[in-house]
This record gives sequence, structure tokens and C-alpha cells, in this order.
Amino acid sequence: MQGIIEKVTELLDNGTVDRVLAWKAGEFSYDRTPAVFDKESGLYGLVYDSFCVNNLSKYLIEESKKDGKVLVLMKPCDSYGLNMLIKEHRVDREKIYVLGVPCKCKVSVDKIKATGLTGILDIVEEGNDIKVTTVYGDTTLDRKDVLCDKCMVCKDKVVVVYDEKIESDETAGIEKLDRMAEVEALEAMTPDERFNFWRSQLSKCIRCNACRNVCPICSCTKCVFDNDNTGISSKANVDSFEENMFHIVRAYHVAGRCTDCGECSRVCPQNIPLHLLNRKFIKEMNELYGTYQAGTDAEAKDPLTAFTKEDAEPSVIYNR
Amino acid sequence: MLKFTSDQMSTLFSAISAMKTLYVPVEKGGEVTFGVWSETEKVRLDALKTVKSAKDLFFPQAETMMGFKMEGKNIEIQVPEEKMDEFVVFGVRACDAKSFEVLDNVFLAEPVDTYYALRRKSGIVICAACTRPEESCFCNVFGIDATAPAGDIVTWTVDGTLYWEAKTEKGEAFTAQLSEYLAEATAEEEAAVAAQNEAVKAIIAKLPYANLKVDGFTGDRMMEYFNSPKWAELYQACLGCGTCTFVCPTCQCYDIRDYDTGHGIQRYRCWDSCMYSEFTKMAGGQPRLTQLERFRQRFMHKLLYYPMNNNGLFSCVGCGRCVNKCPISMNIAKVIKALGDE
Amino acid sequence: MQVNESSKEFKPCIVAFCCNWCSYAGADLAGSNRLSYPADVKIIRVPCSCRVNPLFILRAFQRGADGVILCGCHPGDCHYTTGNYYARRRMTMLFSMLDYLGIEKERTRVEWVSAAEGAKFAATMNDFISTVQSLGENRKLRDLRCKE
Amino acid sequence: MHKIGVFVCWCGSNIAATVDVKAVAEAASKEPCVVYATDYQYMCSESGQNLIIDAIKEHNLTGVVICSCSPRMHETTFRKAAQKAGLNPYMVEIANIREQCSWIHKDMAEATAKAIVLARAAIAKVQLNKPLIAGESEVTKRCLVIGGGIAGIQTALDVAEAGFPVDIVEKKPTIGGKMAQLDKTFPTLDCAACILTPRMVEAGAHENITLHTYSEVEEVSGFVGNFTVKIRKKARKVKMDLCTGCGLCTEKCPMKKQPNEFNMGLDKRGAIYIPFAQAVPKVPVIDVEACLKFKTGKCGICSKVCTAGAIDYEQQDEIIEQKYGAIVLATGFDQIKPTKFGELGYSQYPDVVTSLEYERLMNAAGPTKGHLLRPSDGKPPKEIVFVQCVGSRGQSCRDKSYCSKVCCMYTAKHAILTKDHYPDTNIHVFYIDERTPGKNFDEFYRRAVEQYGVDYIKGQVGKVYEENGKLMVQGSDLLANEQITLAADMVVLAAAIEPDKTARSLGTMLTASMDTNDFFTEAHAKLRPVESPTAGVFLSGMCQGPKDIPETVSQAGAAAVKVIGLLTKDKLLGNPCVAHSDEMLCNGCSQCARVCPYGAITYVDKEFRVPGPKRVETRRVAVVNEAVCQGCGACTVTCPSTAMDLKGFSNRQIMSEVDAICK
Repeated sequence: MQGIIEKVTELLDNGTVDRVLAWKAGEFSYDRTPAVFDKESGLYGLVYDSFCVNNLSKYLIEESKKDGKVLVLMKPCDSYGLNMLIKEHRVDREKIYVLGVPCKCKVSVDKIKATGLTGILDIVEEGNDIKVTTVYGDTTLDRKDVLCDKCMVCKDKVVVVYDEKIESDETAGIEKLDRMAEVEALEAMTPDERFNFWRSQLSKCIRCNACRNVCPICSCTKCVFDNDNTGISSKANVDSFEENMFHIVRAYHVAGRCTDCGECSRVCPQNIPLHLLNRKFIKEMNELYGTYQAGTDAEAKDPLTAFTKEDAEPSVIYNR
Repeated sequence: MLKFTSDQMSTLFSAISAMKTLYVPVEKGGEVTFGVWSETEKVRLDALKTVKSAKDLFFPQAETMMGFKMEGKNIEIQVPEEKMDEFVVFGVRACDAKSFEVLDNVFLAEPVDTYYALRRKSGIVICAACTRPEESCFCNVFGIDATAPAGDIVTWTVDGTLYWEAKTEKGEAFTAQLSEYLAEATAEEEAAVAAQNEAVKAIIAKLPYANLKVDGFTGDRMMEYFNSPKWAELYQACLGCGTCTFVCPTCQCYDIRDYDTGHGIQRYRCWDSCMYSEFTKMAGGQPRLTQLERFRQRFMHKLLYYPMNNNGLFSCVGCGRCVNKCPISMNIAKVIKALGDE
Repeated sequence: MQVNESSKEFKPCIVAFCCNWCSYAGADLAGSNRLSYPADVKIIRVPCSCRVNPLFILRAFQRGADGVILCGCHPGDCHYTTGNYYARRRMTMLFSMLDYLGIEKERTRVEWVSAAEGAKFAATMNDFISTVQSLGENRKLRDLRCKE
Repeated sequence: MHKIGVFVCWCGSNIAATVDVKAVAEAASKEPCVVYATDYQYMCSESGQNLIIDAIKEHNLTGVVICSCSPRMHETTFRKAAQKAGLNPYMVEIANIREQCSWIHKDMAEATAKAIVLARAAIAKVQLNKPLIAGESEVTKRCLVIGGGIAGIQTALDVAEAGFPVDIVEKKPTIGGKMAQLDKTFPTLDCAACILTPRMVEAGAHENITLHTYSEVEEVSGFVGNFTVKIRKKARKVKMDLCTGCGLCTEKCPMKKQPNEFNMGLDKRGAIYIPFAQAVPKVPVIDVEACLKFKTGKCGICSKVCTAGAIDYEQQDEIIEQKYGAIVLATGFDQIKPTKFGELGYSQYPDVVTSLEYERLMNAAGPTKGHLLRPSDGKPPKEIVFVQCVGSRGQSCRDKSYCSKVCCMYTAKHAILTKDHYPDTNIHVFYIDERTPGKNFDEFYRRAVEQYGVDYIKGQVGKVYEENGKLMVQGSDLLANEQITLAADMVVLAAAIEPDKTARSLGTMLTASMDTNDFFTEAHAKLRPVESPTAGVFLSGMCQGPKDIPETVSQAGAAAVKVIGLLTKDKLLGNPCVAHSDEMLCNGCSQCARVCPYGAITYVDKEFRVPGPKRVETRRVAVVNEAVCQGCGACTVTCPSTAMDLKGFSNRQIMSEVDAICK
């Protein structure tokens, strides 16, 4: 954290950058809001800790349209999203200074609350201990038990696009889970079980669009669901079909482009496991068209804009 | 004050649902929502807040207003019936109960929104006093007593016993129908309820937002707030999603849309969000073109425009849902603090 | 799969997207050769299989289709050289997702039918119809508002 | 509000016997926007067409639906009729109630019901049709041929003979290509130079042909009929117009230590050199990497000896820009250097050579003046082992998966020529399969075996190593089912051929698609074998796939015919059913361009008004070149925002058909 502040200060002071896109501490010890700092505002409130979970890459679409250069703190998993934005010409790379920051996995306040804790007044992190003070008493939790779900299946700890990076050897000390295990569990179900599972999940959708708006890949100038000329626009799920439709189409539109950053599931107010839709596509494409990780670089053709003559036939699905 | 004589809530629920449709907080797909009670539903009275508020039952996220049946070149207009069976919603918290007042001011004022009015008339609200408030709660800021909700009937749970008090005529009448399950509480029991209420209030006083100040939001300062430079900073990270709006018990904006069914048109209304770029889009475009304006609108409405039109009643009940759910952790409490600092 | 007795009367609604150059011509050839298949199939002509947006397929199910089939030139024979290669991946992914959501995967199909394969076209349609018939009505992926 | 007319054809009894045409017309007349519906015996007949024309005029129809046979039969007929009546031809839709209804169904009620649904779908679609006008573009009557080998030369000559100007761009200092390096050609054994050089001279002298040798294509823009190409003419340091080609400078050059590319590095050339005696143009070029003048500033002998004053050390690269209507790719091939096949000892032993090197060793103008002398000690080899399929038809990463096609035949040629000149030489050939389909090919191969006694061994070589001054070739004899080791004086590897390295960058510039091996793909494998999918780009020779000289020449001629066919047109009429991008919705993400087989999509930065303090922002948006787009629609599905749509088959049009069918 101190190293980051020093580096950011240096780059602001020597004029390399004009603004800094980072996280700002909030009212509680766990709420972190993406924010832009500059020389005038100073770095007051800038924080980088276990609760800085938001993927900042999408903000660069607007930030890089502004005059001057913006420094962005870039976590490893978010850097994939930035690469996709570069690949799809959605950001102006020249106006961005990427400072890679290390990540030892983020802590989920929802998981802390899920242990039954409420009325949280303070959370202090000491090594592997998460010390929580609440109006109802104090508790210490093991950090490993309250990590964000997406961090439990972390792709890796490498910032894939950066101008400079700050390194750290610290790790969460966890054994990574199999990223596809949840998808496989669903695949193992009968179609009716799967149908019921997804109905129970997707019927919760309130069409708040948080998943879409937070997604660094869903960056359309105008979404098909907002565009009345597409014939499929809608603002609410009036029929259960629309719940399916919205999420199928969203997953399909980001298929081959989704970096699996997990923000969609994190922001869902109804905790719908939306990442399982995206991951299904990732798994299927990896298996049928070769392993591919969107955002690893800013050039590679994604699986849906490429083909080989020997590709599997669609019957691979309906004959399964 | 009455008390429920059994310790089995299902006894009460099955009694109510034998008479009317009963909505209680139930867990569906891992989240708690107001759903129709049945023996098989997982009831979650312990949940402090449902994701969507009880507003959904009176002002549903989507409802059909009318239809046009088309056959060849003929069009036939179909108007829905203005009839509804009575229903009961159990477990409404003080904040949500207060939100009905906010909504009533909008929908029951002339011209009356008949769809809403019908549901309000048909619904019996049974509140549940809070026992375990959390850090995002700040209903007290708006003068709401979490232990004394404003419903047709109010209930308190102390040591596993449910205490019951009818607050309106509708509540009295419904209580009478359940008399066989209810008995008069003793003075000691009433004292225990009062003691728990005091304890809960003491907890609320310790919560981080307990001391938010809203007195400064008065109509005479409207332009000052409108022009505040703070908005630019506050809105910065806003994603423009509708989470805050859709979990909010007092948000009441809707859009009216037509759906072509292939056999005609279904005209329905659905919640809309002032945070959306397409909000109130007209032939000439949107009135608020930037996210800053849209963001400002939401809070100006809750803290100034609405109170100015409704005798100072704020259009926020401090339920804290937006505090919990905003993807970027921006919320009305932060706005109040930031603007109040001036 | 067991064929339900009542399904014999069930008249499914089937949409077939056919590319202009091969499969639509194949369907015409089936007609010229008087090779019959049930009237439940209605063909929509598209320039190429790669023109078929998954949105169209979802739309068909929404509106009450019981089965959707996409026919295009054989891989390697696309009039536009590469269109069906893209279509192949796109449809594989769409079908995979529908299956993942628990929707009967047999309701969707892709077949490559050349302009010379009138018989194959008719046989394909007959086979697909009987598959859909045995599945019965599409209930999982339709919009009830569109039901008359 | 549309006014739609519906015309139901009986097609005699073809439709009317199974479909109740009156009922179809009656049902159609009740559909929204339909103001006129009728039926008629033969809509395609003159009186049927007149019926349509009159109805359009009388009822002011804005859209027409014909329920008839397949649109593949009479769509054009009905469009023309509509046009006669003053209606845009693209405001016509056909409901196919013959091939796809009356002919396949027997039950009248069922067929009629289906015909009504098909009519409804067409009525729904036509309401969303927009008048379309086919765009026109001019054709620049000039052709560019990239590559000056036999393929390029042949195409250029054929096009030039038809009266169109042609430019040949060749990266080497002379035209001639690989064929110029060959000794004799199979199966006739006529001398390559004897048949090639006259064509080179002809190309050099043709009034319609301009040669740009020692030049490369730098940039291509535009589209069919209207390409603009920038060509870099590299500095030869010799003035073309002054040089007489006397060659004195090349003789006097003191830096004669440079590997001679033309002879596969088997001998040396000077820093100023003419690749070979019959080069066209016969003008030397200075290799600045090797030249003493450029390295040290001293020397300048060539300049001193040149009486014509043609040497110009100051000469710089020149970029010329030219417009073309058609571009022919004739970039040819290279033979791989089999260095990855360590077991065959190519990098290790000088007497292990490639077949192209062997070709030079046999050639009278080669490093050994046509005497077969092995590179290591200049002695004539007595035992020669030929190894076929080196790097061809393999599965591993060092192999090409394809058959290089010419190796079987040229190996037989090498064997015959060697035996002809040196009958006492023993020749062994390791082969996987002998592939000799072609006129007189198998006879030729059999001559090698039967007449010349060449020892053909079915099997592969596992190892080549040196022992007692001999190259020991260890291989398997599959027919005898044994491992054998032969002692050889020379080993000749029939190394795989691959497309020229410059092909890939050209492919990118031209958006001409390539296969995984970097061969250019043809627009249709059977029906359009000499055209690239990118309109206006044609393929000639090896750049499309392995082939021998006669095949190359025929393809070159075919490409020329296609070019001539294009250049004789004054204007190109486009297909109006093309993609179109709505710039207000476009994200500029480039996904659409990635799937476009024609390179029809480009991007421009455009300023848009936006709310907020900046008022304008620059966004990258897609632009479809309507002259290039063929209307497949691949881009429309890739576009997540539906900014990209296809005219005539728009998203809304197709969805309206879906809706009508699923009603």
C-alpha cells in the first residue's frame, strides 16, 4: 500500500500522469468506491486493501476520452479486461498509464456477513486473521474462509498489460479450486434438474442491469435491450422467457470475450451465479476449439470469430 | 397487546392462508423475498431485509394495464377487471411500512392510480418489529421507530413468542378472525417487549449512520444543493445500473410499454430507474443526458423535490438496501453526508 | 426415447432457416421431386447460415416454435467460403447453452444440405419433426403472453 | 402505412390442385396493410405480370407479395415487373407455395393452411422492406500482377494481349522466378530456360506491360475495380535507363565472395551482380550489404568502369502509387531448407543437398557448368540417394501436412537426367508413395524404373551419417520388410515446398484469405478456383497450392480471363442486399471485420455530439464498402449491439417472418 502511494505520488508529481483511477475508502471499513484522484484533490482516501474488489478497467473507456493521462491501479484479474478493451478499441491506450498492483485475493464482506455477523462496526486485517467488531460483539475469522468466490478460482496473479508494476510475494495461501467444478456439477445433473436450478436462479433477476453495466466486455454504445428498434428491448422480466432471454443473450454476446473476472456475479443483488453461464461457454470453447483465455493479449482472434475446417459439428451437443 | 399462543408459526400461517393469500419472507434460490406461504416454503422471519421490499406486492415490478386483441384488421380493447382478493403480507419491517406512506402520497393522490389503490385496499400489512438491526440501517434518521412499525397489525418476537397488536380498523377486523390463536399478553410480557424495544433502539443509536443529519435539506436551499460541485465527485463511479432503484422501497417511477404478442398488444407498466440512460426518453431524447444529472436527480428527488411536495416527508426510509447492494458502494447515506458537510 | 401415443396428433411448429445457395435450393429440389414432409415445417430464406442470429432462434421459441433447424451448405462449400464455419461454432455454442439451461437440446438442430440433396432435405425434415413430436410441446422456452 | 398487394399464383394446377388459392387470397386480404389480393393462373406470364403492374398503379401499392414458385425461379421476373410499374424492385417478396408447399403436401386443407402462413410471413416481411438501389462503381482498366515467375508472366502477357495495361511487381532484380532456376522440365525434358526466357523477353518488351523489378507492394487500399497500390521500388543503385547490361561492372567488382542466390549459394557472385545471364531487365543491382563503397566509402570501381555512367550510389528507394482494377497474386513458392530434419544431415554434410540445389548442379549455367560434381570435394558422385517427401505429408510440427505434388516427378527427372549423362551412377529413391497422375507422367516414372534401372525403395529414411568418407543412408524397405543402409556419395532431399514468405503480408493488405498453410484460398474450391473471395483479387500459380508448370500456366491463363472479364466492364453494379453499419450504435470493436471474408469493413474515426462538457467525442465506427460486401451477413451476428444489419434480410425482417410463422 505504501509503495503504491509513493509510486502514484511520484508519477503525479513528475507529470507522467494527470489523474489516478483507484479505490476510495468509504464509511465502513469494507466499502470501497472507484474514484479518480488528481493533484488538486490529493490522494486523500485512496486505498488498496483486501476489500478493493471492483474491476476498474471499464472506467477507462470514459477516462481515456478525457484530456491528459490517467494512471490506473490494475489488479491481475482486471488486466485481462483492459486487454479486451484495448483489443476492441474501446480505450485509448496512449492515455493510460497502467500500474500493476499485486493481489493476494480479496475478502468478501458478504461472506463475512454470511457467517452470521451483522452490525459490523470495524474490520481489521492482521495477517491471516480478520478481526470483526460488531455492535453485538467481536469475532476473529480466518481470512481463507471469507475470500471472494472469484478469488478461490483465480486465473493467476500476473498483470497482463502494464507500464510498470509493483510486485509482492504475498499470497492468500489457499489451494485454488477447480474453476470448472461448478459447471461440471451442473452438467452432471439431468436436464430437468438443470432447468429447475436455473429457473430458481434466473427467476430472481430484477433486471437492474448491474451485471451488464459492471462488465468490462458489455461496453456497447447502446445495448440491444435498451434499443427499442431491435425488437427485443425490455426493462423488466414480464414473462419467465425474458429472464432466460436476457441472460442467454448477454452470455452469448460476451462469449469468447468474457475474461471471467467474476464481477457480474459479485454485483448481482440477488446473488445469481451468472458467472456459471459465462464459464460454461469458456469451458465448451476450451474443449471444442482449444484452450483460450480472453484478454491474455490484445490481438488473438477469439473463438467465435475464428474457425477451423475440422471443428466439431453442432450435433456434438444434441447427440451428447 | 395480544400474543400468539403456539410456538409454531406455521400454525398461524396455515390459519391465515386458509382465509387469504399470505405473503411471508421466504427463501428462493438462496435469497429472501416476499412469497406466497405454503407448508413447503422455507420461511425466513429471521431475515432483516428481503432483497426487494414489500413494495413489490402493491406496486409490482411489471403489471398488465390493458390489452388490444388483433385479428386481421380488427382491434378489440381488453380492460382488466377491477377486482382482487384480499391478501396478507406478514413480516414487513418499519422502514418498508413507512414506504407505503411515501407511495400512497404519489399513487393515491388525484388522479388515483387505480391499480395501486386496488392492491392497497386488498392488502393487510402485518409488520414485524426489528430485533437485530445492522450497520446499513438508518431509519431513525427519518424519524422511524424500528420497534414500532406502522402497519395494520404490528408484531414483536421476544424469546420465541409472537406479540400482536392491531393498529387499524382493518387490522382489528382481521385480528378478530384469528381470535382462537391469540390471547391477551400479561403485563410482564408487555414489559419484556418494551425492554427489548429499548435495547434495539440503543443498538440503533450505536450504528454508524445513526447520526446522519437531514435537517438541512429544505426547499429554500434546493438550488444550492442542485448546483453543488459535490455531485461530480459522488456520481463518478456510478455504473448507471438500477440496483438502488429496484431494491428501494420508495422508488415509484415506471415506464409503460407495449408488447406485441403476435395476436395483439399487451400494454404493461414496469419499474424504471432514473439511473438508466433511457429513462423518460421522449421523441426529443432524454431530459437528463449525463449520468451526473441522472444521479443527482435520484437524490434530489428523495431529499428535496419529494419532501417539498409532501410536507417535508423524505422519500427515503433508511432501510439501507442500497447501502448493501450498490456494486460500487455509493448510496444515499454517503450523499447525505457529503452534501451535509457544506 | 419413448413415443407418446398422444404425440401422434401433436402438430409441432417448426422453423427451418435455410441458406439461399444450398439448403433453400435443396428444399426446392425436394419439392420438384415431390418428396413429401409434413406441413409443420416453414422455411425462412437467409443468404447464408452465418446470417442466423441466435436471437432469431430464441425468438422462434419465444413465439411458440417447438423446434428450430438451421440448414446450410456443407462445410467447405459455403457460397461465401467461410459463413457456415462461423455458423457451426455459433450454433454449437447456442445449443450447448440451451442444454445447460435444461432446455431439450433435441429441439434445435443443424444440418448441412446441398442444392443437390433434395432427398436428404426431406428426410432431415421428417426425422426432425418426429423427434420434436416425441418431445411434445415446447414449454420450457416460450413466452406465455404469445399463447393465444 | 403500407399498401400491400398479394398475388396468388395457380401455376396452372401445380399449386391450385393442392392449395386453395382463392382461400389464400381471401386470408391475405384480411391481413393488416393488405389492400388488394387476387389469384391468377400464371403470374409469371405476360398477362400475369400486367395484372401486377396494373394493380400497383391502380392501388398505389407500396409493397407486393407474390405467392408462387420458388424465388429462385421468378424473383427477378417479378422484381422487374414491379420496377416497370414504378415500384422499387426490392419491395417485392415471394412466398414459395409451390416447391415448399403444394408439391410436397397432399392434403389440401393442410397445404392451404401452410400457404396462408407463408403468405403472412411474406406480408410481414415486405412491410419492413426498404427500397434498395444497387450501387455502381467505375473500373480502372489496369491490372497489377504481384510476382514475376512463370505464373505472373503468363497472366500478364494474356491480359496485355487483350489490350489492358499490366504492371508486374517482382521483389527480385529480375523476373523469371523459380522456373528460371530449373534445368529441364518433366516429362518432356525440354530445357526450362529455353521455354521460359523468350516469355520473359516478351513480357519485358510488351507495350502494355510495365515491369517493377526489385520492388515490393507497400500498401493496398480500395476495392474491386478501384484498388490503389503503393509500390516500393528499391534502389538498385544503377540507373535503369542508362545501363546497357554489358556486365563489365560485375566482372570488375572486387567483392566476389557473396553467396549466389540464383545458384542456391553453391557459388559466389560480386557485390554488384546480374542474377543470371538471361535476366530481364538485364541491369545489375548493388548489394549494399556487401559493397565496399557502402561499407567503407572507398572502391567505386564499378562506377569507374561504367562507360554509360549508370552507377548511382545516391539512388534512393522510390514509392510509386498506381490505381488498378484487378490484382493478381502470383507470389509463388519456396523450397523449405530442411534444417529441422537433423537426422538427414542437411546442415551437417555438404553433400546432402536439396533438389533445387541439385537442379543447379545439373544446369549448364550452374556453378559446375553442368558437370555433376558434389559440393564437398568436387568429385562426381557414383552412388546417389534421393529422399522424397522431406517435410511433406507429415503430421509433426516440422512437417507440412500437404503433398508438395511435384517432387515425385522431378525426382524421376533427376534420376533420368543423371543416368543419361552418367550411366555408371547408381541411383536409389526412397519414397512413400509414387504419385504420377498427369499426362505422360506415369510413363515417365516407369521409364526411370524400367529403362534406367533406378532403384525405387518404398520406405522412409531414418538417418544419414558419415562413415569412411561415405554418407550412410539408413532407411526401411517396407516391401522387403527390412532395414537397409546404403553408402552414398550424395543425398538429394525432395524438400517440401511452401508459399513465399511475402504472401502473408500481402494477404493481410489485400484481405485475401489464406489457409493454415498460408496458401491463398480460392472463392470456391470447384467453381471459382482462380478467384480469391475478395472481389477483384485473382490467384495464379503456386501461391494457391502446389502445382506443376503446365497447371500453373493454365491457371495463369484462367486468372487472366477473369481479369479481362472484369476490366472490359465500364461499371460494376453492386448487390444492394449488403451489410450496413449504424454508426450511432457501432462500438468500433472490430469483431465484424474479423469475420468478413471480403475485407469489406473498414473503420473510421468520427466525431459525434455527446452531452457533457466536451460536446464532441471521437468514436471509431465501422464502414461497409458496399462494392465489396457480398451480403453473407456473418458480420451482423458478430455485432453485439446490432449496429451491423443486412439490407433485404434485416434482423427485424427475419424476426417478423419468425413471428408470423410461430403465430
